[in-house]
Amino acid sequence: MIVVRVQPGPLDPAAELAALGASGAVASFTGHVRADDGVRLLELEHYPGMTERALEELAAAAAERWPLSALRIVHRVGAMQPGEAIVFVGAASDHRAAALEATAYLIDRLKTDAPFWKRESRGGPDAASWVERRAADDEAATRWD
Amino acid sequence: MIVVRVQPGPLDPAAELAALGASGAVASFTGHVRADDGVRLLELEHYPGMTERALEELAAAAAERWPLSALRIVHRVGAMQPGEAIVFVGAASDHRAAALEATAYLIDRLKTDAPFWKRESRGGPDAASWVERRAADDEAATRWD
Amino acid sequence: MPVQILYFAWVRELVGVGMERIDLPGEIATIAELIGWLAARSEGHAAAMADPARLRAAIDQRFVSLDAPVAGAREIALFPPVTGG
Amino acid sequence: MPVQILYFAWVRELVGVGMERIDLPGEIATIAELIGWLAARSEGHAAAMADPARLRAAIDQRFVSLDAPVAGAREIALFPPVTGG
Repeated sequence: MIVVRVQPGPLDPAAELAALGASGAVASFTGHVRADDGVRLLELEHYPGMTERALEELAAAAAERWPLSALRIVHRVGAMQPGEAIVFVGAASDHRAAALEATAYLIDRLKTDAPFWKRESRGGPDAASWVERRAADDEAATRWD
Repeated sequence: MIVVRVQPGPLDPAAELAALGASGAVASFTGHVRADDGVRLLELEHYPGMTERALEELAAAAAERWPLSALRIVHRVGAMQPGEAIVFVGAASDHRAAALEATAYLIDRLKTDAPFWKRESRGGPDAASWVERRAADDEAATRWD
Repeated sequence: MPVQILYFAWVRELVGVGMERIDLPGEIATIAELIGWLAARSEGHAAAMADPARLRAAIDQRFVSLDAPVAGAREIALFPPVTGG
Repeated sequence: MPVQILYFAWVRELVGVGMERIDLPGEIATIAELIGWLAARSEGHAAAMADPARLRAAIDQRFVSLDAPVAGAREIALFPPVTGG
């Protein structure tokens, strides 16, 4: 079962993991707002409509590539505090490698293929800045080409 | 923080995931008793003392190899029903690739480096059989050499 | 042809609006030409479009390269490289 | 020297016990030689040790190959290839 969700409210990775079910192999990845570099607030802007479409296409591509029994992509948007979960991806399969690889694929590709933009605030009036894209993310995504 | 646990009671993957904390990147793998091939009961035998040592060494090797902020290995022993979780491994890091790779490493190596043995019962008096080792597991483990 | 143009992130902030509906002159063939044409609309547009190498685009909610043709587009979005996940 | 010998999984079932304390004769130098020697102890031992290629071993709770020397071992375990995870 494929579930794709974009939500402004809190994301509970434990609940998402449980929702992936009890297949032989279940893998997951959760991204949290990092608290270690002075960020006080993270805002996630997205492109409504295109976001859902991009995530659904990503999910379908993973389900095509690996034999999966369940797949979830949940991405938060809006304002978040350090330590809060931004994104959860997970895959369930009868096969360990399929679950692990699909999970890595989903998070690597999500970072290049879905229209999200992060803005960080470190406090102070002019301290909000848009996060720059990292070349390492492009490299991680292209290894699945 | 490294946590290694071998337990006869139920394993809750969602709680284990939550216990890994809120680092930038948190990855996990859960193995469940497969329900699709007629198995009614799975028994997990282990080598008390050596098991804990082997898992602790595995955890230490992963923590040496990747920059991790947390790592958990929890393995059940004893009798289990289909759908129940057998094993949970997870890793937290500031770096996505480190969390994902460490998780794959932990489960691949656990399957070859820790003294556990599975016996499946499919019902009937003589139907319990020891699971045979799969060559694919050896291959998966050696890719980390 | 009337086209809906969407802006996101700092492109939106510089332009000053998230969306505008525009009648594109027929001579604009590609996203790159659209970017050049939009730059003349206001100071904000000029600032947002100053360095096309920093821009990415989507047509009808699919990523396209800057040399993609705009003919037939109903919705065109301009934005910085994405940074989700 | 008295050594504790442990058996697991079907090796344990065939031998009939999970552990025995044995005084090893000094001429037994390796795990492989131990396996051959144990095979003579009972029908169950013989069945468990019949095919050494199916056996794995640990000395003092560390995996070793079948040609590992047993000198100084306090605890030796014999078992099938592991199948956890």
